[in-house]
Amino acid sequence: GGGSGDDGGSNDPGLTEDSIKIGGHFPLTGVAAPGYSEIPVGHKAYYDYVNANGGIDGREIEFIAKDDGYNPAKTSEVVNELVLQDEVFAVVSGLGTPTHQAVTDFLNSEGVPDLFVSSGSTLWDQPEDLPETFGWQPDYESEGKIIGKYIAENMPDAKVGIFGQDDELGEDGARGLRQFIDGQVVAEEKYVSGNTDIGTQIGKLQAAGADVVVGFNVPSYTALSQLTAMALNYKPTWFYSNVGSDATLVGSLLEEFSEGAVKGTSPLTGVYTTSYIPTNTDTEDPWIQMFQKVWDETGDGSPLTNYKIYGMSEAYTFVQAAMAAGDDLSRESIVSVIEEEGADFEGPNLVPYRYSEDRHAGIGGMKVVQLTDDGSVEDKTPLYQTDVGDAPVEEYTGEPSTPPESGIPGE
Amino acid sequence: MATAAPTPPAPKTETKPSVLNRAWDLNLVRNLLICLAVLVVGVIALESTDAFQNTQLTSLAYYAIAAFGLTALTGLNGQISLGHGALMAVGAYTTALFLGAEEPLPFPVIALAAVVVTSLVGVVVGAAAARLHGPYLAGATLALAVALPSLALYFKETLGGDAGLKVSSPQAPDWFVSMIETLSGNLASSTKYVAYIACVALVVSLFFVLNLKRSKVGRHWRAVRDNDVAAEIAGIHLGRTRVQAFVISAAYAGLAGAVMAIAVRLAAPSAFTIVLSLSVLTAVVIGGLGSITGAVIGAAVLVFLPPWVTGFATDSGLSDTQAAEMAPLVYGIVLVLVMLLAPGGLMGTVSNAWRRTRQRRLAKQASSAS
Amino acid sequence: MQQFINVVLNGIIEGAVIAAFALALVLIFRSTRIINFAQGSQAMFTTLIALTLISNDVPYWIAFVVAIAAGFLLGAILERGVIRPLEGGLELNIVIATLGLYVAIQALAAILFGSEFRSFPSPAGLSGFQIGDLNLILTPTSLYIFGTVAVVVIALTLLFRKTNLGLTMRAAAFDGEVSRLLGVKVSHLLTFGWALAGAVGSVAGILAANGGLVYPAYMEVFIVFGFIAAVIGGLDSPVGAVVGGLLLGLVNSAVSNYGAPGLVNIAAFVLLIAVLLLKPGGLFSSMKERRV
Amino acid sequence: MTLLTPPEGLALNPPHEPTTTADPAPPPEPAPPASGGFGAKGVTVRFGGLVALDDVSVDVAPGQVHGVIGPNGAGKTTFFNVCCGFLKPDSGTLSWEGEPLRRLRPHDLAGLGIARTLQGVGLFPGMSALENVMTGAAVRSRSGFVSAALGLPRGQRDERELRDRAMAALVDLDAGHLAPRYPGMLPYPDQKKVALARALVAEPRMLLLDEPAAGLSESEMDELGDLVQKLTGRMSVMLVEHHMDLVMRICDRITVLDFGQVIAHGTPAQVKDDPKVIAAYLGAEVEGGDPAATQAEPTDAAEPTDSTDPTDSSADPTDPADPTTKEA
Amino acid sequence: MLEIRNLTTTYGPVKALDSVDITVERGAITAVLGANGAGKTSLLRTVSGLVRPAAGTVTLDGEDITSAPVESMVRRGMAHVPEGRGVIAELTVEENLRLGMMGAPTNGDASREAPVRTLKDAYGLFPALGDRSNQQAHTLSGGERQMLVIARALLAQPTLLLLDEPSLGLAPRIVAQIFDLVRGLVADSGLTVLLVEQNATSALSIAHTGIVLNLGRVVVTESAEALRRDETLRHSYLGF
Ligand SMILES: Nc1ncnc2c1ncn2[C@@H]1O[C@H](COP(=O)(O)OP(=O)(O)OP(=O)(O)O)[C@@H](O)[C@H]1O
Ligand SMILES: Nc1ncnc2c1ncn2[C@@H]1O[C@H](COP(=O)(O)OP(=O)(O)OP(=O)(O)O)[C@@H](O)[C@H]1O
Ligand SMILES: CC(C)C[C@H](N)C(=O)O
Ligand SMILES: [Mg+2]
Ligand SMILES: [Mg+2]
Repeated sequence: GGGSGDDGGSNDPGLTEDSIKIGGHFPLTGVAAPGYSEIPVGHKAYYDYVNANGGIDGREIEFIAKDDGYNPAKTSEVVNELVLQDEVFAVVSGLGTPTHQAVTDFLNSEGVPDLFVSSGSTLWDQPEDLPETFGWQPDYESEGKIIGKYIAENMPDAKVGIFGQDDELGEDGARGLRQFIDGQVVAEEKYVSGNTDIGTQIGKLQAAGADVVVGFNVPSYTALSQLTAMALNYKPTWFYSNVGSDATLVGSLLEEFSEGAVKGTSPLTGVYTTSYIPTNTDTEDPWIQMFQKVWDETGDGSPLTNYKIYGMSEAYTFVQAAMAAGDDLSRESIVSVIEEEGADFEGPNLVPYRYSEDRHAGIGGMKVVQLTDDGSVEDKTPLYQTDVGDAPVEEYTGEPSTPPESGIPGE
Repeated sequence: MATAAPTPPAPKTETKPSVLNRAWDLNLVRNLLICLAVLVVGVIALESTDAFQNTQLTSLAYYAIAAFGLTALTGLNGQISLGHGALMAVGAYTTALFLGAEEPLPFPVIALAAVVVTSLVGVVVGAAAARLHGPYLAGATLALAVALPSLALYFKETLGGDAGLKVSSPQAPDWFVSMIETLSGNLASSTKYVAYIACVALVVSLFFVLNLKRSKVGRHWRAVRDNDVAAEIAGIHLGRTRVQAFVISAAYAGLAGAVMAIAVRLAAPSAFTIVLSLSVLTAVVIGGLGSITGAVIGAAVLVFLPPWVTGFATDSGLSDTQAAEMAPLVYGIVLVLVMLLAPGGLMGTVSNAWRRTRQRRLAKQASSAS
Repeated sequence: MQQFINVVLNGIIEGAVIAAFALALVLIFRSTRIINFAQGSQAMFTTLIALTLISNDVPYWIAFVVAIAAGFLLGAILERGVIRPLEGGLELNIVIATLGLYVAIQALAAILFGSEFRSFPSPAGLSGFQIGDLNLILTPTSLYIFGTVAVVVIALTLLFRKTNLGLTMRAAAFDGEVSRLLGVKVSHLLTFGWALAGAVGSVAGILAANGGLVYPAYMEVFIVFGFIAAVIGGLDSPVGAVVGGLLLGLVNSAVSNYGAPGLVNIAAFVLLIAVLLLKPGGLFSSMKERRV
Repeated sequence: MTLLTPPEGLALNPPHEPTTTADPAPPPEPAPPASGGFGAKGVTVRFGGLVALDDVSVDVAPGQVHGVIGPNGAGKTTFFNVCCGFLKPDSGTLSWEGEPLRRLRPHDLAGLGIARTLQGVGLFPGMSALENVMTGAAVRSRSGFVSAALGLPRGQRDERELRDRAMAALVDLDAGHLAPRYPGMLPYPDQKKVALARALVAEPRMLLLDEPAAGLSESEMDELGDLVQKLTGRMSVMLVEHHMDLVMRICDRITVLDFGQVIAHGTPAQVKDDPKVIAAYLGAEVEGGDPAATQAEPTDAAEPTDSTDPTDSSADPTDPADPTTKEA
Repeated sequence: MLEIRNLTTTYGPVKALDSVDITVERGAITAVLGANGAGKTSLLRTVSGLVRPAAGTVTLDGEDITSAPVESMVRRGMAHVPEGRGVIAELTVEENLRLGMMGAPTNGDASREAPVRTLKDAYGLFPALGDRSNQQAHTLSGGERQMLVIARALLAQPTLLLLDEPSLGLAPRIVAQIFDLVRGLVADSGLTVLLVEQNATSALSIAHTGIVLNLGRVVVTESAEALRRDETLRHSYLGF
């Protein structure tokens, strides 16, 4: 790689006068592939759109999605490949906590920007140790706090059960939640990813008399928990964290179950969740309209799912950062641009990023929403802004951003 | 173990005066020469390839080390293991814990610790395994493959749960940097340092497995494999021999896990799924069961085939997802084809053909002599 | 009380599906003395065929029958195309070949059917029964699953115990050459054994999918648990497979309820080792070896 | 089939573990049965309801060839299995060289100086004939795991000695040329030779042979007989065999089992004429006579009736037409 | 009834049979003798189709069966008792016998007169088996296995019986009994027998024709009587 340098560009790998090469690692095969494998598809579609419209200052984006099968050893291999062989300019959107954790040291020691990790772990926010690494989505703890605040305020008498994945998703979420409603929690149950038998967990929540259940789980376990609850005639009010609540996905899953039990009506009606970027049910949202337009132009004709939207949103953020770095785009400059200007990036994110020189944390808040019969979502709270630890949960009052006409940031 | 592990590539050890002394020789000298040759090839390979290829060679090394262990267990002793990935996990977690200490011990000591700890686990598992055979052993080891890594979920505090333990891989010391500098003028990154560690570990492993294979120990393993009753009558303690083979192969898995930990920089349960266990086994078989060279070839197939297929598929215009699925598709088909076309594995087929012609010649000699 | 009953019910239902899959493994083991690691992939593949039909408005039962037929056919094809040429070689080679098939079929399914989650309908209800204020986790679907497994086990047991076909299948598996000398069409029977196992595997695949999610890797957990159950049961005995499956299901359910869900895999391992140390051939193995 | 004197390599080695016996070179002259030799007392084995051995006692004196015969299913192999530790008798005791053998396990045999061949051949198919034989001398090599792993000179020296010893054992049986070959491609009699060499290489003081003549031609059987008789200079032999001509020729004493019980015991001549033995086991002579007619008349069967008397050992073992006996 | 013409069988470079010509007469016992490795087993295996010949033909009752599948042989009335106790070890004694019975002709074939038709007949013949009918075959002693294999073959009600070393491992009394039985079957029910034996003396005592194989070639074809009497032949080929 290496640009010619006379136009202010750098000699950084992956960068030429007319191209910029980036890549990420995703579970494209195996158990974790369903859903997540669509995230890079969203990235690609958006980059193709940008390329078709002149690229980033004339540079075409080449995005390489490598399969790691959600296996950290594989992640390490493919990221080696990305950095040392493909010589990418930056790693963008590397997915998963255990997987990505295997490569942060390497990326940082090689000085490769490690942007917008697709995981809500708080691990990515360590500017001292990992100066190249940036998170993107809100962390699970903040999400737990916002859900907790909502329950504390609106369901003060509810007995709350927690249904969590046995990892950071479940733990951080529960920690946030308990900051507000520790006293209301009557049971906390964990499931182990891969074990599809969750009868005992749901049974225990039922036995404990929980009438509100907050799930920090992945989408397949949303479906499983619904089915298991149905088998037990257990009908609490459900909260699912954003990760597990892809309404289209889960809804379409459940819809196929026959016997009228679920057919026709959306089984998730009345379920609460959170939202930090607009989803494909918000057809009125200008961002969704823009992404739909992008998808229509460069997509493969399949429906626009929320995973694709997630990928496109990250891609948008990357393009935005690269554009902001402008003429002297380099590994160094993109990192400092995010640190300096990231908090002001206007994008599909409903609440601003928390980027700064000493914070590498992504979106700083969300709102609580409820799914309605007609498949749309209804806001239950204003947008809240918060952070890990004892940061307060406060209403975010900033203006909602509108996408640029062209669909390309900074134009 | 300790003699060779910590050293820089020190090719001078075998030029003792006794080399020419015809006696104690043959095996030892030959094996030392082979190891030296492999070391030299390794250094040349590492210095003439780019950084990425260095990392691939590192992976090759840890797969090959694990495959050596399985060669001893399955190839020589006839015990099947579908659970070696779990033993590698033991090595990797041990390494991670030791390297995570305030002032970590030098890596060779840690690697040795990983070997010892894994061997101890091997004693326990091997003692149970020694009573089982064939599919029952396969079942037990498969269960081990899923059970052991999930301990990490249970002991979340010490073992880091699903997210695993981060491993800070050893930094290249100054002498290493200057040595590489003088050797090839290349820059010694920590990636390169890890690759050298892997290379040395491979050579050390090779040395022991070569010695064992051709020794009384190896012969007894094979005897138990071929006919346990006859072996027993010959005075071989079946249980002890089986446990011994299991422990040795566990030790290898432990070392492989240690190297893998510093190469991957993480010890997490999702890195040690049954897929890993099965991969090592397939490496051993497609390379040629019982053959050391075969184990290396099998490991190479494991490392180089999938990215090559993916690259090829991407270049021919498939989407990332499809290209990603092409790798397992082709890998699976290759496994089936190798078994169909070269049932002795890649090396086994070559050496079988050789052995067959040799035996035929001997048979002919015998019949013409009468 | 409710909890205890549900732990048991849950274990039995989970165990029934494991048992169904273990049955398929046992069938192959009986007919060719090997463990078919591709069984899960085969079952997944035929289940996805059924789902494709169902989502094109083919009735469930027709799709069910088609899946079984496809499983039967796929089993036969694999036996003829891959396993047959490997017969007589190292046992491990066949194991590796089935591992290869397992990987390849799963990848092929992902390419052909996509790798996203899809839900698989159940012909029976998904809400549990209620007795007074006891909420049983037992649903019409679980009864349907349990009934199907029972029918399959009884049919297979009758086949092997009472019919000449069953006897010749076993003979062919144990000693092909002698069987052929006795006029047994060994080659047909081995193929039939695989085909039958493929069909039973397809049933297991659909039962596992019923009212749940399917994707190319959804049978993976059953490969391990099914195998463990089959080994616990003695590998050779259909009844053993069922007992092994139910035992494993119950232990899993009990451990995740009274212990921790993270201990399930470890419990399975401990159970297996305990059984094998007491009876190295599994609970229902008939072979007591005479070595000399 | 020539000399069976120990080759030099063997003589140089201290023959066996000092713990097992005070006397490293067993005296060739027959000693009184009970004191030295091998003894089984009151051995009983049941399989479920079936009594496979019922209070069986056998004494094998040093330097003797002791035959165990009996109808099929009489319990001969079962008895061997007890003697080798493959089966734990329900009651009864074993003794060896004056010491009781308690909790005998098969792998202890070689160390005790007892070797056994298997019914069939039981070679290791994945090893050359030489390696097969080397394995038989496992207990002789003292170097351990560490020297093997490190390739230490001591281990290598031991290996070389073992190799020489194994080669000598093969050469002893006229089978030196088989050394590099693999069992699978050897003719049956050659396989048997390798198996025998494997049993002999550890210099046992007792050899257990289970149907050694099965599958051998008559001339090969004669050869085997000669060999066994020569071995008695160095060890005692206990064998199970259905070839009466061979048994009668080479055995010093014979124990006859039927339905797990000793029905006769004594010298070949005594046993041969015992009506119980004739009725239960020998039946009529097959050769020449009319079996159906003679079967009811056991007395006839005792005497060979025509010139093809199988016990006549005058058959020419170097018959030019027999390819299998003509190597070297 | 069985014509073997120019039969050649090879295993790689080893020629186990070399242009063998044998005619087996109906209702007679033909004994095939020879040293170890002479090719006797290979002959039987080639006839029953377990091994495919490199050249030559096998004709049964005028029909060329050289490349007929092994499993069709039972239907053609052929039963092969393989060398080395070919019991199916994992099945019980009775199941082994039932397998034999399955090979029996279902519609009464007039040409076959079978004295052993039922399990009871088999147990009558070998009482040792009757006592063990529900035992798995691998628990049997060596000789009991041999009995089982022979009984199983007879239950198929063959017209042509191929016996590969039936006396192997059997007590002399049982050997006599079996040879007597074979002779009786031949005499009474017109069974044809191709008998391979190491134990030449016994074999010749009941055979009609004796054939000596050496290194895969037929070196002698004589009446059993003549072979028994001809000392030179015996000495040079049979070693006694
Ligand atoms: N594991 C077992 N279970 C049940 N019965 C057994 C077992 N092992 C042996 N037997 C029976 O014990 C009896 C003695 O068997 P054994 O093998 O000792 O006979 P043998 O004298 O060696 O006969 P042969 O001369 O035929 O080899 C036989 O009737 C056999 O069926
Ligand atoms: N499967 C095989 N592969 C290679 N060679 C074989 C095979 N089977 C037999 N042979 C060889 O063919 C020749 C004839 O063997 P065969 O078994 O027919 O002899 P046999 O007369 O039955 O001998 P025996 O008396 O030992 O049973 C021998 O040289 C033998 O080594
Ligand atoms: C939204 C997802 C892509 C994040 C993912 N669940 C993870 O944290 O691993
Ligand atoms: Mg016996
Ligand atoms: Mg033969």
